[in-house]
Amino acid sequence: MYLVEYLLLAAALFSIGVYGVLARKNGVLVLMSIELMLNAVNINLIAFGAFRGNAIGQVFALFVIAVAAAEVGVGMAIVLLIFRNRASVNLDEVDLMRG
Amino acid sequence: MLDHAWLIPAIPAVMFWLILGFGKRLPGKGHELGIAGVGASFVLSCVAAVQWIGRSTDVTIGEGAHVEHVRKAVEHSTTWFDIGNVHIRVGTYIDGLSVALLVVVGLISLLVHVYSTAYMHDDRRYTHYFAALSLFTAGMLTLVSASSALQMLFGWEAMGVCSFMLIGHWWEEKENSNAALKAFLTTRTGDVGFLIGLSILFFANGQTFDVRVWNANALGGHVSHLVLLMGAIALMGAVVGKSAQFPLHTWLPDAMAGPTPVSALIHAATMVVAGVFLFSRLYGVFFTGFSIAAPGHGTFTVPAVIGGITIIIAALLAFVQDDIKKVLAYSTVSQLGYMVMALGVGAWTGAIFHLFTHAFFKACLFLGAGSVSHSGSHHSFDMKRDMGGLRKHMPITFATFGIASLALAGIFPLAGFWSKDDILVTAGHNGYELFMVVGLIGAFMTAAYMTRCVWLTFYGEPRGAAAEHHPHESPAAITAPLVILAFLSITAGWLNGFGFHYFGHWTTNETLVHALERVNLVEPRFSFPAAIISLAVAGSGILLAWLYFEKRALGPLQDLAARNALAARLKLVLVRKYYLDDLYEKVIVAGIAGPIARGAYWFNQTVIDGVVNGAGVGAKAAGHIVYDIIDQKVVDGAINGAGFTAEEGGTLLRIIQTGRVQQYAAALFGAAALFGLALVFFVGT
Amino acid sequence: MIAQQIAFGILAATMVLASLRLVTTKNVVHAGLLLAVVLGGAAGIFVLLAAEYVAVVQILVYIGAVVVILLFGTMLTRARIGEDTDLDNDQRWLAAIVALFMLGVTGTVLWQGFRHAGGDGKVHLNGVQRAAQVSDLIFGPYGIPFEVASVLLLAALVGAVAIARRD
Amino acid sequence: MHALLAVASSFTGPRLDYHALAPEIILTATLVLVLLADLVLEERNQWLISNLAGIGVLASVIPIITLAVQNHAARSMAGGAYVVDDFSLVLKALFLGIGYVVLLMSTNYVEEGDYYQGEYYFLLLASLLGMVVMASARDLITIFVALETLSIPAYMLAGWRKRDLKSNEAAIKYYLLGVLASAVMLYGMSLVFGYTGSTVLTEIGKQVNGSITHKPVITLGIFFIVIGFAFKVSAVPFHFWAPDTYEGSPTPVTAFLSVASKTAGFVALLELIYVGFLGRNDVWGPMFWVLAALTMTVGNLIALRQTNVVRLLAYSSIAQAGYVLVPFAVAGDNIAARRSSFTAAVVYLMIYAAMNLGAFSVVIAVARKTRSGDISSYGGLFEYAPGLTVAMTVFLFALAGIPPAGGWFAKLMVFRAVLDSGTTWAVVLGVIAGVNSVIALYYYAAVAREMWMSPVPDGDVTPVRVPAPLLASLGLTGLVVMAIGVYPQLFAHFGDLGTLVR
Repeated sequence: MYLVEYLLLAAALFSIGVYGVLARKNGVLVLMSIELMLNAVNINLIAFGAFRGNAIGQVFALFVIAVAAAEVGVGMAIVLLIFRNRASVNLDEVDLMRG
Repeated sequence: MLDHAWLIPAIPAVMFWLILGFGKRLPGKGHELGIAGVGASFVLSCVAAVQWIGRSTDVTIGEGAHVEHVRKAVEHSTTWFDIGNVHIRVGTYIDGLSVALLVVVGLISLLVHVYSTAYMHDDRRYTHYFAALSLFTAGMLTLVSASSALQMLFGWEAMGVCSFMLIGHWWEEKENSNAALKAFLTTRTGDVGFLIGLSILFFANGQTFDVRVWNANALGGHVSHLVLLMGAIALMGAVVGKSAQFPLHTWLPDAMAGPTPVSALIHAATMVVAGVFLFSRLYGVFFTGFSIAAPGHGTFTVPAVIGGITIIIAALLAFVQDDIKKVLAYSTVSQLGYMVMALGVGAWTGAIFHLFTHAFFKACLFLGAGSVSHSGSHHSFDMKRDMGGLRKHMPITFATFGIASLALAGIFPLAGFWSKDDILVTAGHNGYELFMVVGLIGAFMTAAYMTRCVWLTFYGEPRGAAAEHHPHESPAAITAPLVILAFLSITAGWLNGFGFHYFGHWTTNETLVHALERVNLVEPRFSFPAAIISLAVAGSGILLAWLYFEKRALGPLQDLAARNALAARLKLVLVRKYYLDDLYEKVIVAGIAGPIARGAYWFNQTVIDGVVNGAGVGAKAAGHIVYDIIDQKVVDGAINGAGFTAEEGGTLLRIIQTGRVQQYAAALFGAAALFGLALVFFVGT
Repeated sequence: MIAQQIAFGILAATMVLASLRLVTTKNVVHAGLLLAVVLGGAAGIFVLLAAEYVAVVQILVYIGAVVVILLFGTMLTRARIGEDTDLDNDQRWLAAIVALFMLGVTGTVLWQGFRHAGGDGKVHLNGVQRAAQVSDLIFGPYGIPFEVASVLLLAALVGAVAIARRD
Repeated sequence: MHALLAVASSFTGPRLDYHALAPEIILTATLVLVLLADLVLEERNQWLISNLAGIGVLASVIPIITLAVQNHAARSMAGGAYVVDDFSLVLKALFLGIGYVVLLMSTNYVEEGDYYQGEYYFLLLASLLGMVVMASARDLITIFVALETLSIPAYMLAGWRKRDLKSNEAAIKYYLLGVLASAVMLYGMSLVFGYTGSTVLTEIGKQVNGSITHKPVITLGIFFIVIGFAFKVSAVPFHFWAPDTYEGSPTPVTAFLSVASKTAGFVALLELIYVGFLGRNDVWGPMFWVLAALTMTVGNLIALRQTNVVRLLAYSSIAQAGYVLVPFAVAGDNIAARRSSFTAAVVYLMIYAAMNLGAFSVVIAVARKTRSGDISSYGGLFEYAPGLTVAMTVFLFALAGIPPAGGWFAKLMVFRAVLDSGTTWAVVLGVIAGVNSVIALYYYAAVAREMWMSPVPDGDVTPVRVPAPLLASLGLTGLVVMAIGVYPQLFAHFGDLGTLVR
């Protein structure tokens, strides 16, 4: 198995995540896209860890998973908050402040 | 006192806080503290002066015919802060120059304080006014006694802030607050030069701010000439801004919006001379940097040119002013031009001496103008509308104003004669004949416009307020300072006149002697032919103006502006102050700052979003075409151009909205990818 | 090795296709399920790389918790179950350009940098660390960030409740 | 089973230096206590919570002082991943000081508004803990966890005015961009880890400075990591969130974000650049140059057009971050510049903290009466609140860099770094900074003019009642600003922390 295969897979997932974050208007879908990006990072970390023959990559990945869980929880709470006040989760309508 | 000179600025600084804290609870609402503080400073300054004069002239410099005995400057400093291995020191550096300035500032400030108790009586911000005066005085005293250039910056900026508060003291009128802001910002523009100059010289002199070291290194040739030139040019910016030299002189006449005693303090005797002081304190730097020591006929230096231009253009402007304080303001600008020009032609003593004498008669004139408006013209400063014939009602004011005017005009044997003469003779002697001529023209104009001013105010028929309200003499708190200043306007010149040269001996210092020594410049002695020429010039100025106004003579010139289009045009140019303000406000501020700001805003709003949206719209349009072709729905798409239906038109409009988080995100990723590519490409190769 | 290569190929293809569908589907609930597929695929990748502990955590935390949170969120925000036309904004093309550009930059750099990494560019699994070593690291050198992360999770929990609570 | 036991017995727990960790431990204990107190206390006793938090923060400073006076060599834990040295002690003290001032600013704001009090302080302390940890972190994982610990509570605090649409908007913008920036940063970290096989910065430093020189992977990795913090310090073009978030958040939170969170970002950058990536100034030198130039210029120019004082301060703080980025841009040029840049950055951060917190204290105090953030509502402030006016003037002039208020010293240090470098590019950057500090004067002076020289807009001149905690925060910050300005020696030494500079 070639290291670069994993890295390219991760790069592809990361870029797809970027697309989703930029193109999706629904807040929940944006959060899902963010998870794609973080997951790409994890694949990188595990692959590099295996390549380097140490467990630090795995440890790093575990921290990323834990933090990502916290992030998605907080993000969901904020999206809910916005939904409650606006009855919508469309992010492109959130533009009271500008300039 | 020379060893404890730090007390002199410290006392008014402490008084500032005391007035702020307790001023309102005192019976006099705070002026007691201000007067006590400045009075103490003045007394201490006088003690310092006596000690300085009594100090033995134990430093011998030069040889042969040029041997000079000078007093050693008293320097005390302590470490202020360290950055790395560099110790920045703070302290006092007292020599003849500092002592002269300390005495002048202390005296003028004290008189202004006393005068203000009457003039500002019942003002709503009386206490704050005195607090600001104290801080202002402390700033100037800090500046003149500082041993480090960084410390000078502190005094310099403190004065800037105080002048902002004092000029805008009556801010209820928008005009006044605009004037305050203008003064602050204009001088700050010059201050950038100060900061740059400080940085350059700090590093050029081995990371020190010590002014003595700067001068010594500059004169000793330890710093490259190019660096000194850059430093001097940068500092010249500060001098031009603070001392209201062309082309940054426009703030000073506007700054007359402040209360009159403030004008006297700030704009005649202290703040504006800060630039001149900086110049003379760091004379070694300027002297070498601008190659002032380049004797030869027809030479010129940057400061001399700036000063010369300022003398003429400001004097011309003084002719067309109807506001008495503006006449005095332009006169101040013109006289500051003399000082800067003098420094530029190597007439160091002349410049300082002119600074010294000018402080007395200009303060006297400003306070006199204040007295006129206070008791004679019912708070008006308009000479044409509300004054005239006041000499009968206000004899003391008239007499003192007249004396000060004659002193300013340079009439023998009053103060201005000696100092101006000193400058002109030195300029001629040092090979700067052109500037001697400029100075003579300026002297003629000075005499003429001051005659116009005196005539309009005190002679002729009473007009407007001077006729309607009963003019009377001002109270003693106002006239007493006038009398003192008038007395000094008569006598101060003798310190360096009649062949005495006390002033020159007292103020001369190592820097100066070194500078002159190196190039064989000598401070020339009094010269009769020159004196007679300058007296004749000044006298003819007075005479012509007198004939024009009193005798209505010089027929062809009377009301020339009303009859001749060219003259009218020229007068308009003067009235509009050479359109410099228009240049600054309409062209520079509105034309550059505005569009830049708008441009940046527009860039933020339009370009960034526009790129985002444009890319989106463009790509979307392209996508539609492709899609349509692939799906063979050509008809629909082709007819509607790029496939814009009405709905998409609406989308287009809505796209212009901003504040959208995902556009921000697109900028984040776009910048990340672009920067990343650039870095990988440039660094990686 | 061939088997692993094939498994990787299948997993990678599934993940890329599922994630592409995830960012384009018009059905929010489908998106949630697709996310579960991608994350499950990632767990498979971890197993291939002999990081079975992380794979288990991935399934427990991600699929068990994160996806569930997101699906709950979908329902709480009353997304339509089924087709929904209004899920994308108007910068789809810009997004695609930026994403492709990103992929181009990272892909090129990675390809150049790791094509021949370690000589043959292959991942050798014989030296791979097992769960015990992972725990030794977490409770050893990485003890401080671990404790801090616990505060982080507590803060996220408390804060999210306070923010999302109806009051 | 035996195998498992064997594994377990071979495990040796980490050796922790409890004295060195005491600030973190006390802070953690405090935040748990605050949470418990919130559950236990009745509504009318809720005011106790802010006091409890304040005492906890101050108590955490005590071990810092004891550690500092011991003059111990750097205490390194976990193989160099967590270091308590002079640098981290000074920065921890700074963070705790900022935290305490923000607590003072928050007390009445949170009490009088309709907010969850206990949770507010809990999250504030959690975020503070992240910053304190950041000051010691010398390892990618620890930096990452610290960054998230300081950020995630802040996302929620930004949205703490739950019914206010602007506050919601502030939260979602901050959250989304923050998470994206940290995703990019993580990607960069994974690349750096992949290339060096380590997460400890000293180890990375050895490898980066050694064999690998011109490798695009490490270039991209460093760049992506820096983006994460460029976002945190709101450097242009990663600044878009800042004005919106600052405007929408509760004002004490805005102060916290614009000072503490920004400082934390710079602290992380200092650690990364000076310990990890020192050898690769060919990557970060030009990058910081561009970021600094853009940040100063764009921040200042847009600030000129603002009418809301919080938004003005937001753009002003973007511009201030630009000045702090200047030393980063020149740090790699030579050894002298490396040292003076470090000092300049640290000193700038300390002074910036005092002056910006002070300005926000005044904004909060004034808003108690005017209920408005418009600059025009500051008209004639001098008439009815002379003390606040003087204080605000001092802070504004400090921000503009006019002596004797403190900011001049910070700018002096920056220019010194530029001149120490002395390269053409550095001087050009210095000139840009100089021009910008002139531009900045215009909008600072405009606010000052409004306060001193405009009429009161509605003619209401009842005095502003400033509650004691807010007064304390004003006094503290004002004192520090003036003290630094008049006697910089007080703070100059804090910048001479050679520990990170090799």
